[in-house]
Amino acid sequence: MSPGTLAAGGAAPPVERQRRKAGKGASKQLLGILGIIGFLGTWELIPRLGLIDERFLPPASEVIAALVVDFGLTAFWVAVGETMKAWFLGLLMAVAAAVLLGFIIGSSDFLRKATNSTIEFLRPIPSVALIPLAVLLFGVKIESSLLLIVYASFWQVLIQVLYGVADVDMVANNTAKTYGLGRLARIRYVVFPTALPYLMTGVRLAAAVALVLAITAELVIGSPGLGREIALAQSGGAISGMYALVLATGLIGVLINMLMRQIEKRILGWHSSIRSEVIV
Amino acid sequence: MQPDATEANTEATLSVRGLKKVYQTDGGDVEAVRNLTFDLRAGELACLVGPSGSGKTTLLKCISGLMAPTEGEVLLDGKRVTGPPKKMAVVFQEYGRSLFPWMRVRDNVELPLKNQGVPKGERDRLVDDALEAVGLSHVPRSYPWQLSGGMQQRVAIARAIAYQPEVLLMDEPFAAVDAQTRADLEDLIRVVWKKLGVTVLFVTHDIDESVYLGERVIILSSSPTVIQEDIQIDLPADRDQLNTRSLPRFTELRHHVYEQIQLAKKGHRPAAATSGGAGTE
Amino acid sequence: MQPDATEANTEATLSVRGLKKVYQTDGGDVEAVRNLTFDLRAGELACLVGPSGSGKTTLLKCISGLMAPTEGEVLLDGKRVTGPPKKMAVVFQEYGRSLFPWMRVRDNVELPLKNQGVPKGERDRLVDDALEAVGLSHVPRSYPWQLSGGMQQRVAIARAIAYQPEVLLMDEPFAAVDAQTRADLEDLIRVVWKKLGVTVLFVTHDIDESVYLGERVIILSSSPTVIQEDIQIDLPADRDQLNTRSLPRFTELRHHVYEQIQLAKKGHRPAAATSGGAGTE
Amino acid sequence: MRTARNIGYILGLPVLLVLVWWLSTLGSVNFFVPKPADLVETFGEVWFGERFFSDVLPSLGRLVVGVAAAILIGVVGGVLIGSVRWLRALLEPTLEFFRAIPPPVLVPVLMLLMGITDSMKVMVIISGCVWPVLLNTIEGVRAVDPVLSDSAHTYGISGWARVRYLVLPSASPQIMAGVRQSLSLGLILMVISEMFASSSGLGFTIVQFQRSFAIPEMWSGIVVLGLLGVAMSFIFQWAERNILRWYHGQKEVENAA
Amino acid sequence: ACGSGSPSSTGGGTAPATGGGEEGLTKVSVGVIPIVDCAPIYLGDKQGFFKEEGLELDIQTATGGAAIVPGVVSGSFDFAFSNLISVMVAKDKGLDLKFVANGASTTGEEGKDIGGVVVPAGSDIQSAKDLAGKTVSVNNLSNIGDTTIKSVIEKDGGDPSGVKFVEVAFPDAPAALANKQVDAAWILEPFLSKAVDEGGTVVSSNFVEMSPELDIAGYFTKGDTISGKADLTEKFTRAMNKSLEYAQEHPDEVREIVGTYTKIDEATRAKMILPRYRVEFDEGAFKTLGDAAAKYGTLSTAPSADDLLP
Ligand SMILES: Nc1ncnc2c1ncn2[C@@H]1O[C@H](COP(=O)(O)OP(=O)(O)OP(=O)(O)O)[C@@H](O)[C@H]1O
Ligand SMILES: Nc1ncnc2c1ncn2[C@@H]1O[C@H](COP(=O)(O)OP(=O)(O)OP(=O)(O)O)[C@@H](O)[C@H]1O
Ligand SMILES: O=[N+]([O-])[O-]
Ligand SMILES: [Mg+2]
Ligand SMILES: [Mg+2]
Repeated sequence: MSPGTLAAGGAAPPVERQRRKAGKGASKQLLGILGIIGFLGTWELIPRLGLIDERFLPPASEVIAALVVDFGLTAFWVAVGETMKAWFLGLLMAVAAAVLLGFIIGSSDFLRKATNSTIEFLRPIPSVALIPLAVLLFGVKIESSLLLIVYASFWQVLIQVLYGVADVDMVANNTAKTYGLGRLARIRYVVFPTALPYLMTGVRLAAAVALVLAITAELVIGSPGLGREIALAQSGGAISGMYALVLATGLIGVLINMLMRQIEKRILGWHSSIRSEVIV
Repeated sequence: MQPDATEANTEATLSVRGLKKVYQTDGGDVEAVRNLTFDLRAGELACLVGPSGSGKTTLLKCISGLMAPTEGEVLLDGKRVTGPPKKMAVVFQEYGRSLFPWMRVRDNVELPLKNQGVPKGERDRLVDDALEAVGLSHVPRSYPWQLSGGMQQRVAIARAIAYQPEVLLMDEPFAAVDAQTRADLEDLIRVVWKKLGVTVLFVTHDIDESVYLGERVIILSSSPTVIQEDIQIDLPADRDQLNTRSLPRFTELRHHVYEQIQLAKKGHRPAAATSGGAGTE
Repeated sequence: MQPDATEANTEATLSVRGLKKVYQTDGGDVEAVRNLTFDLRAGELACLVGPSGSGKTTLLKCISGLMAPTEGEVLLDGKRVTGPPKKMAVVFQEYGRSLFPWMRVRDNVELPLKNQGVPKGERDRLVDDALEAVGLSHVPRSYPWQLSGGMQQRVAIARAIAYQPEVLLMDEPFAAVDAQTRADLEDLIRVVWKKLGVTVLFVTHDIDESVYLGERVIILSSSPTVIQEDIQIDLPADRDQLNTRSLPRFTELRHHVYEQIQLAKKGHRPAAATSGGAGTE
Repeated sequence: MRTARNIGYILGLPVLLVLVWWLSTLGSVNFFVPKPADLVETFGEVWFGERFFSDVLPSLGRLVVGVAAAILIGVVGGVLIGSVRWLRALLEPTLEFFRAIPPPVLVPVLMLLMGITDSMKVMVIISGCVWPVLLNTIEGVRAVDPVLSDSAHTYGISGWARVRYLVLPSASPQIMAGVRQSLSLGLILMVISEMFASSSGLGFTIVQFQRSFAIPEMWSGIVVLGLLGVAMSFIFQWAERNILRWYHGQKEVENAA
Repeated sequence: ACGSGSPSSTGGGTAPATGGGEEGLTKVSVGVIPIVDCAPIYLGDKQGFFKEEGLELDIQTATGGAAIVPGVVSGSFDFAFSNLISVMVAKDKGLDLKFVANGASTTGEEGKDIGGVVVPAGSDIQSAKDLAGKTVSVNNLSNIGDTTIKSVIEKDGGDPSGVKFVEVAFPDAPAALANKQVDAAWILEPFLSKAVDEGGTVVSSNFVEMSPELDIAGYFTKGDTISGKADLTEKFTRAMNKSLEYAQEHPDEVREIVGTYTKIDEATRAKMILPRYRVEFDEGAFKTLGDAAAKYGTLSTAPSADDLLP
């Protein structure tokens, strides 16, 4: 492990690092692409070697071809747009609500204790069990998807925020207290930055959950979007078309994560999980 | 001593009365501080010395309202301290953790002022002066973790000075800086103290420093802690590193403090304290 | 000096050659160390002094292989250091953060030995001795965060001593302890050094301490750092706190070091270093 | 006294909410929103009896296996990915890809691979629960205090010992946050895994109630899920308090004010 | 186009409603499932039958059955398409629902119906009664699939209580069958034709065997709509009936329009068996179905045709 450890967490000579700096981002992306190629290769081989019948799992190349065809269709982009709209609005509402409640609950011992049992009760209730309620309230429109998305991703963020708020360094907090920073100012200057890494992880988790739920809601309820397209492809027996849409879903997931990483790097430059990439 | 104490109380800015602190741990109770009583007059500069683990940090945390004493109380301007009082600045022993890693040096120093609503112009002046005074005007845009230990400690000091507190508590604030810087900072503290008339309680391990700096030196016994001795430092008010330290009286006082700490470390306890704390023995 | 250096190299345990360290920050490059070259013989005890921010911690991190130098190299027993070498112990300046908060004091001290596969019986003896030596045998079951600053620092020292390293690097290890404990620990280091024949590089801000402790004192200039001076301490090998410190030679050396640091702080740089580092200017 | 207060904390808000619910259903007759009394009655009828053994217990079994496996995979994978930079770069996009695939879409594929079996359902649970543990572990591992990491490094603590004594404990608060998330996610996925290609189980039963408009029964099933969630969470919080004793101790002591 | 002047056309003098201005139209939202059975409403919309009645159709697709009934109850849909059993169940549970038009019915031809139980080549299952003790997949449990299959098994002399039903969606059923995860699969078109092409054998045309006149699905609404918007309901029923007749007479147009709202490819569409579209419900078959559902426990009591059918 020793050489590996060195390369990973140890002393990469800065000279090299400097040289690598330009190449680093590129080589990182290269590795990521390599990983994806490996995955696609495996997928291609499984049906080709007859491990699974091609009728049920078409080879990657066929699915990619179907996806390329999709790329040329406006209907596809309309569906993507619907899904992304539901995703974004749902995530936004969930994060806003969770951050607000998380900081309020997290910074009061009383509220934290008093809400614990209720939170734990509500959290594991599957969004899908709320489908009748959603449809009852909103029909098969985007609002139904939103209800399910917000409900599912809200808890992801809330829990992370609660943990983050609990992780505040008391020396830092006490320092702030003695300098007369009030509760709000401390939240702004101490609690928020401490909870930020947790929050970002929560948002990243929630972003994925929101996408999953957007697709699921469209799939099960039939509100417009990629999920409904998947259901249509499935019930129409268009297997390659279905996998192509699933592939598209996964790609959106990857893009969303890349975006989140970028945002994270922007606002968490001081945090040791990010810093360690630069210094150690 | 009784009448003296009550009289002192009326003009005292800071009163510590019968302070006791017991920590509860899974290995049983730890009596860190047994019984501390003393007063600081407004504008007094007192140094606190005592063996490692004698409860200096504990005492400072109680005074700054960050920790509730097990028994006894702390009064500030006659009012009982229950939370961090306004216009008090504390420089913590754990300087590395008391700076916000997500803010640059300048922002760290500026934050308390900003929070108080000090107007931008004055804020800038105060921050610049403070950074200048601790010799850090060249790194305002660095993050704390990009600084050396001594520099971090000086940022914490700059933050306290810029804040212009009425009471200043410092817990071994010069532990990580070199001898020359230390001397400069000692003089800085005296200048600030004189200029602002601030009440200072200064924890140090350096006996010379306590004598050079303080108007008064409070010596703590080893844990469970009582006051070993409380000495008035009758050196001239104008001090300078070369002359003051070579005064015969300086050497005398220095020796006295040294001996008392030696005694404290050996477990010797002052008669008064022993009788005072007799009930708890 | 050239022949001297190569000759020294053969018997040197630790060689620092042309070491340069530049930190990259978003505010531009910071040249912390410009050019350092020196050797430590096996079993030598050297103290390193220099202004705050002069790169002492940086140097120690390079020597311990935790950080790669920008230029130059560190050799240990003739081999280039690329990662933390075996049998080297480091006491970090940020003692509070170098202890494992999830382990009790005893486990913290024991861990490196356990990791090395030292048998239980011997391990227990080493740990007990080390804790005893730093005056902490009464708190083995406490967690580090239940200790005072000075006590935490002593745990870190105990861990280093119990480890019985061949090379010991210490970064202001006594910054947080009181004067008396400090004196005791100084003597402890000399005893350990003599007994184990360990090579010690000791960073301190206390000039007296550097002269009292070291066989040699290396003075760094202010940043970007070169060696200001390298002094042999010709005091008797057997030292004691009272007598050694009152020797006239002690006072002389002390003065000399003091002056050099004063010069360093004022930005004066030795002629040799300036010419030596001319290429980089 | 102390237990009384704890019970107050646990029951206070729920009682309040039930009261609000009761008041708001006093007059109305919404087919989809049952009255509290009806729900309580239905609850007893539906869940105390044979169904407990035929539907609830098997589901719980799969849930426990799935969550346990997810935690194991998440922690081991997280430590590896978090500490080996090239591995992280290699796998991150692919993992993100899988994370974005909705479990209902995965079910048919897993069915192909594993058949309509319990292990297929367990796989569905794993495929969803693993992410919070994995991501949190990766972040926790990356955030190890550099001074602490240096200390371990210089004392030659590397390889497994480094993981055992440094990486895992230091990341454990964050790992625990992930575990907590995955517990409730596990319940959700248990339901999803039984929504397709199934004929028994707690999730199946609830969906069946939903489809057959047995609305009070459906809500009673949702209540069962909630109660299971609370029970799991309390067990978890108890375990966490023991595993993270040092962490909470440290916080509490610093928080003594 | 040859049947455009069908007998049931009641358009009379108001036929060219298209020119009458879009504003005058009443909006009506209908929840449907994107399957072949719903082709008539799309076709009727295209032919302008609804506009002739002054209705502007808003067809909303809900992918599964889950959203349909709540959608009607909440008023999101004025009318919706559902299979008979689902509506019977909802009615049984106390929801006031009623059919307003027929939807799709069995072809009545054994072996050439829109649904059937398929076994893989070489299976020892010969007829319905052999299904006893086997694992059979249906799309939804306690619904029209298992109810009809059970009743068919019993008719055939087998024991329906021994069948183990599992849920597998129609698209996934051929794979489950091929991988021997189920012994038999109940499959609807277009997957049924595919499964047969791939070597499967239909051992039971369960709808036909239950009753050659069985109606499978219809359009329904809630009681409030029928009483409160009688006019609207009548208009919808009229237009719907017209559409059903039109669809029955123009199978090629059905095959074509299915391509617009599903992803079934052209070759499959050309080959698949279409359901029968007709206006009248068969009350006898309805009763048979309802009784069976009550008997096997899907319903608490057998439904009455008067309450449910138009
Ligand atoms: N959180 C705690 N839990 C238990 N014991 C504690 C805790 N904090 C401090 N103590 C104990 O209280 C005593 C006094 O500690 P304190 O930190 O006040 O000492 P100090 O005088 O500041 O020492 P130093 O000069 O080393 O910083 C010590 O024995 C210490 O072990
Ligand atoms: N991570 C970093 N990023 C950027 N600059 C750094 C970093 N670490 C140290 N420096 C800079 O390098 C110089 C030397 O720092 P170092 O910590 O080695 O000093 P030091 O001699 O140990 O000081 P002290 O006695 O105060 O501990 C300082 O100017 C500091 O600001
Ligand atoms: O909440 N979910 O149904 O995934
Ligand atoms: Mg202290
Ligand atoms: Mg340093």
